[in-house]
Amino acid sequence: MAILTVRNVNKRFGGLKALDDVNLEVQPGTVHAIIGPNGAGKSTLLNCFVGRLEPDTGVVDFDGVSLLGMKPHEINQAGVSRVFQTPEIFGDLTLVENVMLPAFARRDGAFRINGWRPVLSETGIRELAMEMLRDVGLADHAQTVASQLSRGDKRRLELAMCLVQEPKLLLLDEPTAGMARADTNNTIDLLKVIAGRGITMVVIEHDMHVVFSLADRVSVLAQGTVIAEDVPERIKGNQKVQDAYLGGAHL
Amino acid sequence: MTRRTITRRDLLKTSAVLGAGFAAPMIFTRGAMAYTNEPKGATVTFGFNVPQTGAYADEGADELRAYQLAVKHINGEGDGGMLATFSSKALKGNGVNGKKVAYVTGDTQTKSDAARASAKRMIEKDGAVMITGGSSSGVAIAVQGLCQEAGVIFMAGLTHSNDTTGKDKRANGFRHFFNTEMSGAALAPVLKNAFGTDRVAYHLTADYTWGWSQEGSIKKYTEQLGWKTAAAVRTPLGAGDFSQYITPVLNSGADVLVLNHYGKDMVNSLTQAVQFGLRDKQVNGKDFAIVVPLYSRLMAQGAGENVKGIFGSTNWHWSLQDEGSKAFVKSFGKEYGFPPSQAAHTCYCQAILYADACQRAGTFMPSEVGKALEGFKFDGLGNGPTEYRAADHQCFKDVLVVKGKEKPTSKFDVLEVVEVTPRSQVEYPAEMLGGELGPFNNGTA
Amino acid sequence: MIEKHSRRGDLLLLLGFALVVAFAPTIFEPIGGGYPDLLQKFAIYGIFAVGFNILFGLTGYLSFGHAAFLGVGSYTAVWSFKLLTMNVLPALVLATVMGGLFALFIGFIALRRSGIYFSILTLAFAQMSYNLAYSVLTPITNGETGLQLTHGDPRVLDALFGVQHGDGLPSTDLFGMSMSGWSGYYFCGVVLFAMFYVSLRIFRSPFGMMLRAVKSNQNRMNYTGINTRPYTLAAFVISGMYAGLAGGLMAVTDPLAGAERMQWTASGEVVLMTILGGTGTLLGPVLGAGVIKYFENIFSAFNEATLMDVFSFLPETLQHGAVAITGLFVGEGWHLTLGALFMLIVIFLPGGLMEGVNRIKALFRGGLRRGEVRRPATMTG
Amino acid sequence: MDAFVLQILNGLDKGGAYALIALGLTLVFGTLGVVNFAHGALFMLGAFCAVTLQKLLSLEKVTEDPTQLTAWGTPMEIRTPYIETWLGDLGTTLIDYSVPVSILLAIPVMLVVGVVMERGLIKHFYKRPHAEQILVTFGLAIVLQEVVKSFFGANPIPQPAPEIVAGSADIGLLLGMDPGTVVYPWWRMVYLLFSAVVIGLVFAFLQFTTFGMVVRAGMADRETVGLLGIDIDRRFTIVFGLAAVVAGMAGVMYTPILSPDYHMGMDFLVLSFVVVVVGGMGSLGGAVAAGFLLGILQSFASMNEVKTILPGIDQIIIYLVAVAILLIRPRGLMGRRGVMES
Repeated sequence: MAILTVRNVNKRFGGLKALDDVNLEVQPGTVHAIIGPNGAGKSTLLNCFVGRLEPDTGVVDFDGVSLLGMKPHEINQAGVSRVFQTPEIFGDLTLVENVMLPAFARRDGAFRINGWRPVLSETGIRELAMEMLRDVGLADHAQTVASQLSRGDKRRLELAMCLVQEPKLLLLDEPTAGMARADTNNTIDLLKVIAGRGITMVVIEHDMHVVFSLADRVSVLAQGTVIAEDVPERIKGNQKVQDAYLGGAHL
Repeated sequence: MTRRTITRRDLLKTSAVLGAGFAAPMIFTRGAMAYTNEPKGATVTFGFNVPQTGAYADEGADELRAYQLAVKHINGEGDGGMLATFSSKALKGNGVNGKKVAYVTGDTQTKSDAARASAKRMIEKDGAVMITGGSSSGVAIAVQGLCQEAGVIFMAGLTHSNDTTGKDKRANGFRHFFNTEMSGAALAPVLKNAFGTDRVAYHLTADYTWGWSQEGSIKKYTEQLGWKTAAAVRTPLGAGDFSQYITPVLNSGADVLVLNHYGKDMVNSLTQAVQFGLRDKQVNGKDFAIVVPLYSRLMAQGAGENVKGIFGSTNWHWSLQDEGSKAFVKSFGKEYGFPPSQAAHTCYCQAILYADACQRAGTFMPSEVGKALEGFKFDGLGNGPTEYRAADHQCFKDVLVVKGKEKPTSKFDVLEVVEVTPRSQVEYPAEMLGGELGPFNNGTA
Repeated sequence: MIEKHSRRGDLLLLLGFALVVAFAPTIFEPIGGGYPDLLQKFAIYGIFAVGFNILFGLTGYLSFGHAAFLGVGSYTAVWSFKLLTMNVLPALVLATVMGGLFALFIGFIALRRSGIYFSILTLAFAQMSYNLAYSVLTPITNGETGLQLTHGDPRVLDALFGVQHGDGLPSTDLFGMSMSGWSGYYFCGVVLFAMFYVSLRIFRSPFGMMLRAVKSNQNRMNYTGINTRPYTLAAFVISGMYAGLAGGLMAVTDPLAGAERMQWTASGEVVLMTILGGTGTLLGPVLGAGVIKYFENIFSAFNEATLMDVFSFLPETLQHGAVAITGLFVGEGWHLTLGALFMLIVIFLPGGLMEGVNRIKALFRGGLRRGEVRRPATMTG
Repeated sequence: MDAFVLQILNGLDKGGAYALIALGLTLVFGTLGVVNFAHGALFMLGAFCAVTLQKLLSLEKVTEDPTQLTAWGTPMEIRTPYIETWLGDLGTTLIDYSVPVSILLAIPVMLVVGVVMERGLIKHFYKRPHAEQILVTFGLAIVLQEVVKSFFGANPIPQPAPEIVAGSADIGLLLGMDPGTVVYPWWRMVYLLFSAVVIGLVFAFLQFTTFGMVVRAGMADRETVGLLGIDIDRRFTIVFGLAAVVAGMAGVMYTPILSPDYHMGMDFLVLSFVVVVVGGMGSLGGAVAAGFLLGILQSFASMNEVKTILPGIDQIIIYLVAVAILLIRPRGLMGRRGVMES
């Protein structure tokens, strides 16, 4: 059965209908891409998954539990991690601290005063964090302050922060936005490795190169509604999708 | 006071080791003393604790001037001031008990905590044997309590609340200044002569202990005259704009406004009341009157023209013509170029009275000095015959009723003395205000 | 803020701290600060500022109402002396608890907002406490005069255990050890050291890391599965307990509690101490507290006569000139010096006094630590 | 009824004062992003412009009269203001009008003070954390007030309103009430009018001039305006100068109501911050609305009828309202998301 089920989700902003009866099913262990032109409602939809926005009507079920009405931290604790369009990291903390923190959140839950034992003594968590940093290739900079990183490295760091939580579902909002080609390719490779570990991913992406290298399945969103859903190869040839993209310049 | 702790000896060794190049801490060099800060050298140190910052800084500066003058006179410098007119001739102008007087100063900031910290510094670090000064009752009571614990004498400065020598009196504390009870008793007959017995009063009262105490006294004595009290409204300390409290007075039917405010509150509420036309108003066919129970000439200057014709009481005024006052004004004016305030006067007197008591007692030990002050009768310090009552350490003397002068000749000449209410009329039994002196404390030095 | 910390470094820090506390009377004597009251103030305000720094330094939430907890602690302690016993332990425990409870209540409401809105909410609560304590709550607080001991106080525990007090007002004690003078200082010093140690543990713990992360990026915290509100509330309550303890200690060394301890200027003072010393650093708040209290107590004490002494080596005309000029900055002018100091520090040492200390340290190490990063400015418009 | 009308007037009057002080503060917040703890000091400096002018106008020629002696034995001094000897009655009138005339002095002086302050100090703190802005401006405020104290002393210095508006007006007559029931001081009405005019002028300036449009755009989105290549620096300086002038004028005009002393800025500081925050950070309209709201509520809370039911309510009403409003409206009356929230 699907790990993420979205049924008949509607969302209005004033007069604007941002999501119009959206339906979506994400199967466990797959990479599911959501594409669509600007303003199609991709980010709005993603925000409905993580508790940032509440749909007006509809159902969002994750692993058999409704996500509606849950706060962002509760959704994360349920197993959903998110990567933002602009990397959201802890700029004042070191890289290793950035990764240890989500690991603590995984181990200790949403709130626990762990105020006496030094972080230095938390060797298990520390090693886990270092391993994640190695995975994303940042282990050499473990003691650097995160705000010093390049944008691409920040993205890797953010990925490490999500992965250390061993999420059941990883949401990525344009993970390669604003990156140079080399960085993009590195990121794709990294995401492939992650996918290879069987982590379910939902990726919002503009860059079709990224989509077709990664996705097992693609949903196309236009004007707030899903106009097509299929495997990547077939999406390419879909007329409706071509139209939505104005003659398919991107394809 | 524990000056001997287990660590002291260890520290002594360490400081001896580290001590090369700087003086050994004073605390370790002191020998055994019979009482806190017993002076061993050629000088004795007084601690002058006055507000140097905050709203009463100018008053504090005047207090400090008076203290410096007093020290000069005690040490035999200058013209001797009121020492010449003082009835006790114990002081010879050669210091006290053969020691020259030195002094240290501190800033009370008109805050209890700061005042106590400053007093503690003078006691613990500078070895002051007596603390004096201050410009508010909260501070006076706080410092008085501290001096009681520390075992030094406290000679209160400007403090007008009954509590200082009433509910919160302490054996080691003495007050020369008058209080709200005396203000009420002194003002009432004058108000009766000026405004009659058929009056309705409206009180605006600063919402803290002194204000309540003042309101209570004035109410008590004016109601004895037959006055009625329309309302007594509490105003927040430092309200600034009092308009919302003044407008209800306009149509309340009251024909007297009593402003139980001091300092900036007094300046502002009076100025604003006059702007609302209260001074020129007619109510019930009578001229509306404003009364400020506690006047301070320094503060009254801040209200400018608005004080004209306003009644109030004061502890002392420089225009008094007795020999003591004349000598003091002359001495102070020569030194600083302007006349002293009542705060300066009371502080000068306190310094002289303390020194005199030490001289008569032949020691600085608080219990002996205290006994020398208790029941001490004197004259020649500007207030006529005065007595330090033994039962509550409060000075009893005549009280001045003053009025804002219509035609001032200089900026210092804002008040005129209307009446000197004799001491017998303002005296009250010591038990009336409650409290307990307790025993003298000489400290355990 | 990055402090490369190691266990050894922390141990040295604690050792140094303990040494300074132990030898403070000798250390501060040459600069005129070696007397019990001032050192007690250093310790007490040090505790206050260290606690404040746990909230402000770590989470970035700027409270302008922490003096309220200090005041509550003082009132509680004095009431404990009046009703229960002159022993300081119950007083301190109760003061800490009451400080914490008040912080829980105010924090619960104020932490619904952030930034300046949070600051103003805390300010509003503290000002309400101050205004009421000064006036209508006088039966509890004794208003302007301040709450103090009287002969008639029941002191039920003392009565129960047959503890006798002399004729005068009783004084505070710890099982017979007097709490004024030097023993009072050493008691405060021990408490300061303990509280500094607790703060160090918190700084180094995962909890401390969480708090720093709140300051850094609260949004990411939420999407990392962390509920930030209880964390900030916990920090708020802990710092409120520190403040309550500090207030209690003030009453221990000097059993009088006044309303002005709760005024906004008092809240502002601890903010200034923390920033002056170095926000978010371990040692900074203690330094800042010391500097401000030193100025308040020592610089204000200079008068014309003492200045004349100081400059007595100069010829007379120069002496008068020097006295006139320095007189502007000491005695009644000590505020001016403090204000100027605030400006100079923040202009030239943006990280507070601790940045100065670190720069000096770096100088000694020959500026080898190139990897060290300047504290990034967290600024949003 | 009369009590009600009077309290409304009191509330408006207070509100005018609060709004006027808060206006400059919120302007500086909104455009420059600076927490200016020295804003109260600007208000105080304005008030002391009035004091200075009065002192200058009444500079006296001192002659000694050896036939009369002071109580301390020096010859009595006879003081006559120079300006009276030079200008005769006109001089007397000038002294009488010193408060309104000092507005003319305050505008250039405060503009210079504001510009120097911004160029010399504030400018360097735009990008610094708020905590450091607070520390440096608080330090500056202390320095300014201590300097004023060393010149003028700590006591309040009376600044009477001109003779012609020194009394009060029976405005109850206009409302058809009995004579003498609603009287209100002329100067307070002048002040209310003055604050209305200044607030109006500031709004008009921001609404109808290009400069104002840029500033408003800057308040809405600082970065974008910066990106447009508009020389924002110079404009910031002018905004700061404007804020200083408004605060200074408010200070000048308030002196007949509140005798100025060196500490008055600190007394107003907390209040003005509360007004600004209740109004919403960086919202001019909010600041004005909050000023009047708090002024009127404070007036009514001070009435005896209210105080007997809720003792001490007048002591805390401002803060209570601030808490209530911030809990109902997270960003004050008219604040925008994201301004000063971290």
